[in-house]
Amino acid sequence: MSTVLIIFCVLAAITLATAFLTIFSRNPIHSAIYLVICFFSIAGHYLLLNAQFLAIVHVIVYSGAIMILFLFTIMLMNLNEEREVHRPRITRVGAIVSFCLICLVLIAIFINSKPIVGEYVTTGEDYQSIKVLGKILLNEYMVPFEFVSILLLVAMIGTVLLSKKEKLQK
Amino acid sequence: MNNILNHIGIENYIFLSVILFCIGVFGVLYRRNAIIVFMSIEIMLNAVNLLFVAFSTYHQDAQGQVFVFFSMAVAAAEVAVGLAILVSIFRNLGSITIDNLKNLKG
Amino acid sequence: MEMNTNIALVLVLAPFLGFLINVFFGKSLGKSLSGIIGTLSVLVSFIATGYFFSGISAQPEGIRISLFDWIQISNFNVDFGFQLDQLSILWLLFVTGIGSLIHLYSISYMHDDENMHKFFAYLNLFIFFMITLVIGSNLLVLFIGWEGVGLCSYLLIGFWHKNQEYNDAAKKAFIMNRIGDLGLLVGIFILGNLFSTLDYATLKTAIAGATNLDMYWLSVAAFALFIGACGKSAQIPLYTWLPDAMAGPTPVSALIHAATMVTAGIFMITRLNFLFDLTPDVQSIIAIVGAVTALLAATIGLVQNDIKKVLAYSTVSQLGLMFLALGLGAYEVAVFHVITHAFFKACLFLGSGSVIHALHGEQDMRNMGGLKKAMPITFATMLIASLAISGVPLFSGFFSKDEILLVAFHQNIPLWVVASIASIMTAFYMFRLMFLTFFQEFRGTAEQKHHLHESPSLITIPLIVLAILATIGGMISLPGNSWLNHYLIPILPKLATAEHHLGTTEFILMAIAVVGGLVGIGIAYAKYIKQNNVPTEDAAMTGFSKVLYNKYYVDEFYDAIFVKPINFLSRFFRDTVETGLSALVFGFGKVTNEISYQGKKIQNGSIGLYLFVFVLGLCAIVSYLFLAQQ
Amino acid sequence: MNVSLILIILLVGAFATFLAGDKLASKVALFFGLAAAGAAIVLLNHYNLGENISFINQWITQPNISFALKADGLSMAMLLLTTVLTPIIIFSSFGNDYKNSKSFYALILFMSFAMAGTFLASDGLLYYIFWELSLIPIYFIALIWGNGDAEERKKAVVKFFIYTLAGSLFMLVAFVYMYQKAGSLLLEDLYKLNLSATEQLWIFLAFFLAYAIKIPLIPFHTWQASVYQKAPTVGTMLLSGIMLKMGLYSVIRWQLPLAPLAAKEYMYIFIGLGIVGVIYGSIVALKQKDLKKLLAYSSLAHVGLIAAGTYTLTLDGLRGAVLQMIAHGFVVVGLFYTVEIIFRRYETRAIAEMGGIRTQSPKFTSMFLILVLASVALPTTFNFIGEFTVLYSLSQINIWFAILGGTTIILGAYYMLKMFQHAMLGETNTKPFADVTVNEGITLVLIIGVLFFFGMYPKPITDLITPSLEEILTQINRIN
Repeated sequence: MSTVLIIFCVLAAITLATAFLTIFSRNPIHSAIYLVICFFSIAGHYLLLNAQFLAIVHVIVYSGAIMILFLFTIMLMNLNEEREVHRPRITRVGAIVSFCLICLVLIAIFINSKPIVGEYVTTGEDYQSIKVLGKILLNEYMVPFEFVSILLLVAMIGTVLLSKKEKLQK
Repeated sequence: MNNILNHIGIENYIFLSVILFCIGVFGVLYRRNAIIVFMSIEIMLNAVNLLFVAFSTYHQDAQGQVFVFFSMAVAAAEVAVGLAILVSIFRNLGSITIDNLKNLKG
Repeated sequence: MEMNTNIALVLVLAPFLGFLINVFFGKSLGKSLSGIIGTLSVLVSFIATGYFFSGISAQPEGIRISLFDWIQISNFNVDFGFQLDQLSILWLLFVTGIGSLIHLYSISYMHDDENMHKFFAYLNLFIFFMITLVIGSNLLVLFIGWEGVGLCSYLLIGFWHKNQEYNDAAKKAFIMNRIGDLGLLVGIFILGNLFSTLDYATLKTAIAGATNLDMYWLSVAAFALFIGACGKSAQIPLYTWLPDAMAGPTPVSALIHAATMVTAGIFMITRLNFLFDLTPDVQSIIAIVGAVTALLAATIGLVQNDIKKVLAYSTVSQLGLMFLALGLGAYEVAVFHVITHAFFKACLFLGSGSVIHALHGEQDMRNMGGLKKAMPITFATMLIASLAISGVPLFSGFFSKDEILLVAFHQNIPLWVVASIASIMTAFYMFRLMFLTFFQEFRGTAEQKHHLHESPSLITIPLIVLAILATIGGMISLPGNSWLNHYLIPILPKLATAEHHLGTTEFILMAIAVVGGLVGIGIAYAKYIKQNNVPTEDAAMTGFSKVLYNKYYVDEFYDAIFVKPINFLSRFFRDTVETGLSALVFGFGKVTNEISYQGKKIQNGSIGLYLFVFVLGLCAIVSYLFLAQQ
Repeated sequence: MNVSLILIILLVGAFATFLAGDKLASKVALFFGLAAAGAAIVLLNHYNLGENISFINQWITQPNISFALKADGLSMAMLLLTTVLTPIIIFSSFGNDYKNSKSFYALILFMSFAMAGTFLASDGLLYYIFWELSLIPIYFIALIWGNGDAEERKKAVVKFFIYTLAGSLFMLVAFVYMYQKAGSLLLEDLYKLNLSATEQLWIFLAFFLAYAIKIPLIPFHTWQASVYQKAPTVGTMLLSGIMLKMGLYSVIRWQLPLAPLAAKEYMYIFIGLGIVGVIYGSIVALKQKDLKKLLAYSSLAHVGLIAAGTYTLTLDGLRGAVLQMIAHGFVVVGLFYTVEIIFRRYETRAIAEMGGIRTQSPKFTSMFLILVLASVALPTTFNFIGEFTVLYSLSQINIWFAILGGTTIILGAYYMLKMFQHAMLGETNTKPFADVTVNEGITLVLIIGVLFFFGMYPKPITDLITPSLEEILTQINRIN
């Protein structure tokens, strides 16, 4: 068992555990905190896979931007565990059943397809440095890239519009 | 340079992201709090992203990472808009329990 | 040949032209002029017929004129053509001849009517269609005329269209005729299917040349054609329209419902004698129907009080005799009787018209009487015609009726008995009519009495001419030396051998018929002159005479078994079936509505449920795509 | 020069009418209607000279759909019926004022366009598109300009719309199935299909549902009477004069040649259905109180007979059916027009409220009577030719069919004359009835002229349609 594998296992354990905790925490603040940890561990996976740029972006976007947004919203609404309503049993059973089902199906598919994983290829090419990614993004994916920026712009405008207080109509 | 997957194996990544994805699904179904539901969706998105990156390494190709990049942008936009909607719902209804959002029922 | 075509076209189209002129310009032409045009146009046809008649002896095979292709059927074409042979020329002669006389008569008779031009237009149109019927070279051209005369009959019966009862009578006539028309059509279809032609000449050769004829279908065709003839010639069971048709102006009754149109059935059967000769079963049906009709109509005629109704039933009865002759295969005798009947019945109708004219529309004989002095010419002519129809020797009716009885006696004694009884009754009711109308005292109002007058010469001249014809008309077929029979040989080849000579039996039969006629007259004399009886009021009638007076309740019977059920069915369909079907269609809509109403309850707004179902669906699709392949 | 010209004229006409504004709309519409009729006659001339006036062009490559307009004698005859009747119908509306008349007349031309397209199309999908397209204008015409209570009208019109649409869907299914098999929807490609008897039966039934509703055959006729009654007279004329013939035409063009085995196997059932329609329609017509409804049921009876003729699968049956279609088209338009003329004066369609018109208006009565007589197929009118030929073909199958179908000449005379008697004859009504105007006179005389001319000389039409009918018959008989 190589060091890398050990690191992977640890990271995976953290990821799964925090993901579970995110869902099971009664307090939304706690959930958010667990989710941040989960995102960090996923960033760790990225680093493990040598995707440094993505890892950085991931931390910045998810842990930095998105989670802050979540936290702010939670605090804005002043949510805490008391506000969580009672869940009927049928909902829980349904959730568990579908969790098991989808897990089973996906894993079954994977096993069923019997992938033959041979020697992993190493081309030696530099394919994940910021330089290369930048080239690809601005050459092949130029148009989508610009669209993404438009999307973000639209989302921004939409957000502003939505969260503005509506004037009381007469 | 050595391929990291030689040490870990792609199947581990697949199992990891499947379970992560399922946890997301479970969260969506289990919780009634819209914010937690949102977080579960983020978990699902990340599960997919993780797989993208793993296969990017597997194929030694940058395209997978580019997709993750786009997916992140979309997730950011989605969260921004979604939370804005939640805020305005909260403002109108005083709660964000999804059971209350039944205006569209038949 | 070209000449013949042109003259034939003139013959056909002259009345049509008269019709067009009267329709479009009749009102501005004025009454007299439109009447004159109407009459002249028929006269032109008569003259044209005369031309053909003079030439026919030189051309015994007749003249055939084909104008153009009319209807194309898969196995044959029907052309629009004429056939001028002995039979059609004979018919044309009396159609146009009597037609001219009646037109002349109508100029005066209808002079007070504001729509006189229309009357003449319709009369002209009738003559046009009648000529078409007679002159056509195939069954479909005949059918044009056949339906056309029905239409004109409809128009003329309902001429006074403000009276809905008259309109009812017109409608009844048209519809009953159409029942017969369907029969005729069916006959045409079968003949077309069997022989691939509707042309008389071709049909004749086809039937003569055929080796193995399908006798069953041939009989069916003959029977269907006979039903057609029943409708047009007012035979049982389709005779009830004819008495009602008396609603029309009297010249119409004379022309259409006595002399010409009602003989169309006889014309058609005579025309197709080669077909009917092959189907003895149908022939016996024709004979029986004819005899029964003759008797039945005569009994009804015994008690009618409306002068025109009496004549109408008399017409039905006489037509029955003609059908009897047809059924017995004696076509030439039927034709002979058609001609003499046309003379004396037209005369009778016109005479009754003259009486009605003098009495300003009074038709009930109970309100007549004693008109002999006021209207001598009318009286004299009607008397002659009555003598003729009663079979008094030397008048035309004697010869023709006697021949029918003779034929019946030779072939079938019971039918002879029936026919003889019918003709005795004929003598009785005709003289009942004469005595009630012209003898004794006048029973009408003083106002009517004051205005009594002989009709103007335009009315009396046709009467006199017809009376003369009714007297001497028998000359054309004297027993033993018949011009008519010789004339018709090209059409009726069987006759050449069937000329019977006069023997003792014949003379005895003749005597019986004459005595019978005289007995009938005598009874009428005893009852209405000696005892001075006047028929009772309608309400006072009892017993069998009431049944007779009400025409055996046949109209009521038809009403109960045909008209009422159809009307009931119509209301039932309209109110129940239509509503039901409509509800069925709406039912589909309602079911859809109900399903969607129930279905929308699934959309309960619970996102949890939606997601759960979504996951299930996703699993199902994914497992189908990836797991179900092996 | 090819047949697409007519479609272009009608379509352009529809737009031009809409743009012309309310005042000019009727005249512009009439102009384009006449132009289309003229073009149709010129094209007929070209066709008779043996020129190819069909128009076939690839339209969609995937799936393989062509814009195929094929003109043979049958199509030309139906096209002439459409293009000649359209201006007559437009002209007949000149005495009425319609609000928003530009849309009204534009819709009429558009409908004419769609119907002409249906008669010409020889590609399944194109045909289907035209077929459905013709439904839209009549829906609006009946809904917006109709008469009577708005709620009830809406109910009747929506029922009609959904009913016919639902029926047609099965036809679409049949087309899709055949496309799967043939890879093309061109008629000649579909002819080459070798379908088994079961397949043919299903295709036949799918077509049958569409056509039985459109024609309509009993018991699919319930939309007819109420829509005829509610629609404006122009709409009723379009429906009964031309649109019904779409169904009958399609039976001959599509249903019979594509599923001949089924047609032969179940011939008696369908002939029987037609004849039941004849008798049923005639009997129901007897007791109708509304003039338009009466004519609707008389239409049901007549088309029943035509349908019975088509299902005989004989040359006579098909030919008689086509002749009768054209004749019925003219006569029914004329009859509905007379109803409209009465309505303009009396403001009613109830027979009980009429009467005595003959005294006041002899000209109108004469023309009405001629139309009534044509409708009951008096010889020398065009209807007689058609009815005779159809009945003859029925007699070839079984004489009882001819006798039962022939009851139409008795029952038809009964209800038509009864109606005529109560509407036109009798004592003078107190209400004044002005005699026909020049416009009304021209329209009626035109129709009557056509009926008499072809009644005496049907040869031009017979010669026109016979070759194409023979061709269809060989298609029907290709499998035995």
